[in-house]
Amino acid sequence: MDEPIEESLFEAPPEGEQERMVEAILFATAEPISVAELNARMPHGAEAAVALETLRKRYEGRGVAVVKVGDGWAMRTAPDLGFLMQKETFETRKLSRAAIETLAIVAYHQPVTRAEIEEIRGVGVSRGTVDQLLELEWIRFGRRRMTPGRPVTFIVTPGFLDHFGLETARDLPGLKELRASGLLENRPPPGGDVEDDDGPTDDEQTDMFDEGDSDET
Amino acid sequence: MDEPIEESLFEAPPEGEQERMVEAILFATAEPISVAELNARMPHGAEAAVALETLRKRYEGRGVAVVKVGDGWAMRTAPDLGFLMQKETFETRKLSRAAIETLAIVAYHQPVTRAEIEEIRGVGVSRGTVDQLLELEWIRFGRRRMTPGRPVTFIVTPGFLDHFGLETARDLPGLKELRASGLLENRPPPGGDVEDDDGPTDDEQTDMFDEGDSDET
Amino acid sequence: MSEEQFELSPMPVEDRLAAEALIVDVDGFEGPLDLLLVLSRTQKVDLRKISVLQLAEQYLKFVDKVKKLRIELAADYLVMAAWLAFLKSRLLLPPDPSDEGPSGEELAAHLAFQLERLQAMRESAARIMARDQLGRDFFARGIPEDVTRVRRVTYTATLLDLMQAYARTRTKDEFRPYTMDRDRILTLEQALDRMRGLIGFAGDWTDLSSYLPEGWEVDPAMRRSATAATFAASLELAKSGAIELRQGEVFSPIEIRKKTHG
Repeated sequence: MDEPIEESLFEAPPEGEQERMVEAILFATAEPISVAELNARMPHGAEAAVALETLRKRYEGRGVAVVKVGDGWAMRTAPDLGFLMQKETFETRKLSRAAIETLAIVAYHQPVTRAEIEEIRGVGVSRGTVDQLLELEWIRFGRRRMTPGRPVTFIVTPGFLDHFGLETARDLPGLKELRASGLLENRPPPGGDVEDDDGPTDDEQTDMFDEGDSDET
Repeated sequence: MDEPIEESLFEAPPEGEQERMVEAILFATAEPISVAELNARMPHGAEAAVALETLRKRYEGRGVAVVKVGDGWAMRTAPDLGFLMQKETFETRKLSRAAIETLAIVAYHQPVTRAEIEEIRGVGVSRGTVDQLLELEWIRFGRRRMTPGRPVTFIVTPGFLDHFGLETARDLPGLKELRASGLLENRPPPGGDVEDDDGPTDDEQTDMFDEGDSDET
Repeated sequence: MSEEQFELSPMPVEDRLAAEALIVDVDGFEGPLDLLLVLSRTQKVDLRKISVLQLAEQYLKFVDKVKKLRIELAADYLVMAAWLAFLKSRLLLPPDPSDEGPSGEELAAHLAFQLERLQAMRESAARIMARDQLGRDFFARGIPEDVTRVRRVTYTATLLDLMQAYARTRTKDEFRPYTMDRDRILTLEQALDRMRGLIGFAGDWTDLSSYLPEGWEVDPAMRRSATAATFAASLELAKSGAIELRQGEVFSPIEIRKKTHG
């Protein structure tokens, strides 16, 4: 068992073999798997990124596809064949309207504090709503905001991206338009309110959004 | 979602589509699935057996294979890539106190029997401890002692000398030096002491080392 | 009862029914902002062109109506009503130059922004939920294979470990009480004596902490004393040229080795 690994210290396996290896690993794993992890599992000298690209092309138009999820890669059935899979479908718990809206706000405004979510929705966010999203592993705690009280922030997870077939959070539907129209800005109410303090500036927010992606490496 | 099924009442999907369907089903199903079941899931008029055969051929030589499992069909990682399904982690640990003491006694008293080691340590030596040192290839079996029961003896190996940067076991500081260095408190044990009996004198010890050395040649 | 409202914005029958349903449904609203958003739809204009003044009036009428029907309104609805009444007066009265607060227009613009933002988030939420979903429209591997974890452990020990272990076994009987009897302070002289003897075997860089005497490593007070004395002794020895000292960076382990001559 050690041999292939030791041999490889001298020579990487041929490209065709590398592609087979990536194929086998992706097939065997339900969770998205990063290029770094692929490289770690493959013999020394292998370049998973190259093999992945060939593999992705090979599966184009097939019944399963190689998809990118955040920083990871996974194989998923083609969405147009979902109707064959009724047996596999398991009813996801119905999310409340509050939960769905909260999820969207986290996705588009991340990293976002609870106070900011409440400000956008105009109502309090119940503990249960946040818990449900945390439990689904669609949102998680991000960094604390460096403002008085150091409130925690929420960001979406790779699991969220995986579930909704998004490569990165930048691919959220309508994100660009929303940004362009200024609706993702944290605009403090006129007259200098307390909320000034716990809202990030636009720059910070944009940075964090982008960083959120690289965070997942 | 229902459309393809209804359409199919009139016409079976093209072969390429059928193959995609079988591929997606085999990929996503948790258990091997029979041809009959495949047919039942696929649109009316589809022939899973044919699609299955094309698919099996397509995957020949790839990283995954379409295989028959009992009465059903499933996709599995190619057998030669099983080694990829392992994740190696490396850890460095300090030897346990029991192991290092046992090792030290073997080094200083070789060739030494297990009973002798236990006598010197004053406690039993577990099988695991000895096995660990054997596995590390720091000790090995020496000659059997020509005493009743013909017990096996242990001696240190060249690997041991190498690890500890010693040319021979004789380079180990003797008891006198240990005493002088303060590692061995220079205090005569209170009267008529056991240790004098079971431990060799410095001279004896040197003899034993010679024996040990010639053993290894 | 709501003729005024009809004058303001003549409502078709279905809208009127909707407005009545609002009252019945008052608990179903997710707060005043949600209610405002629903009311704003009756204006049939782009949210960006909404008349906040008109909206404020709609809201205040709604609240009045609900009060007449003796339906208890949650406090935040009443707070919003008070605020909108204030906003309305600001919007209607000519600006007072001595007033420092934000203008009515600014406040109205912010409210419009809030409504537009909430609406945008609702639409976005709907768009997210309308996407193909894992486990519903597309699927992951049904039979994931386990990855076996192979743990490779390397054991290490130094020559000093070995010697100390041997010394421990050879001196077991007298050793323990010996340290116990001792004062819990290790003197510089004791440490120096000990180091002088040991240093002969320290050809390689060795962590200074491994020179602590047996039995002094666990108890924090004893360990402190022994560490200080051993460190001081190693400085002495370095000064006399017997050993070399090094430390990779601040707070990293201090290592010593015998100084080789020539």
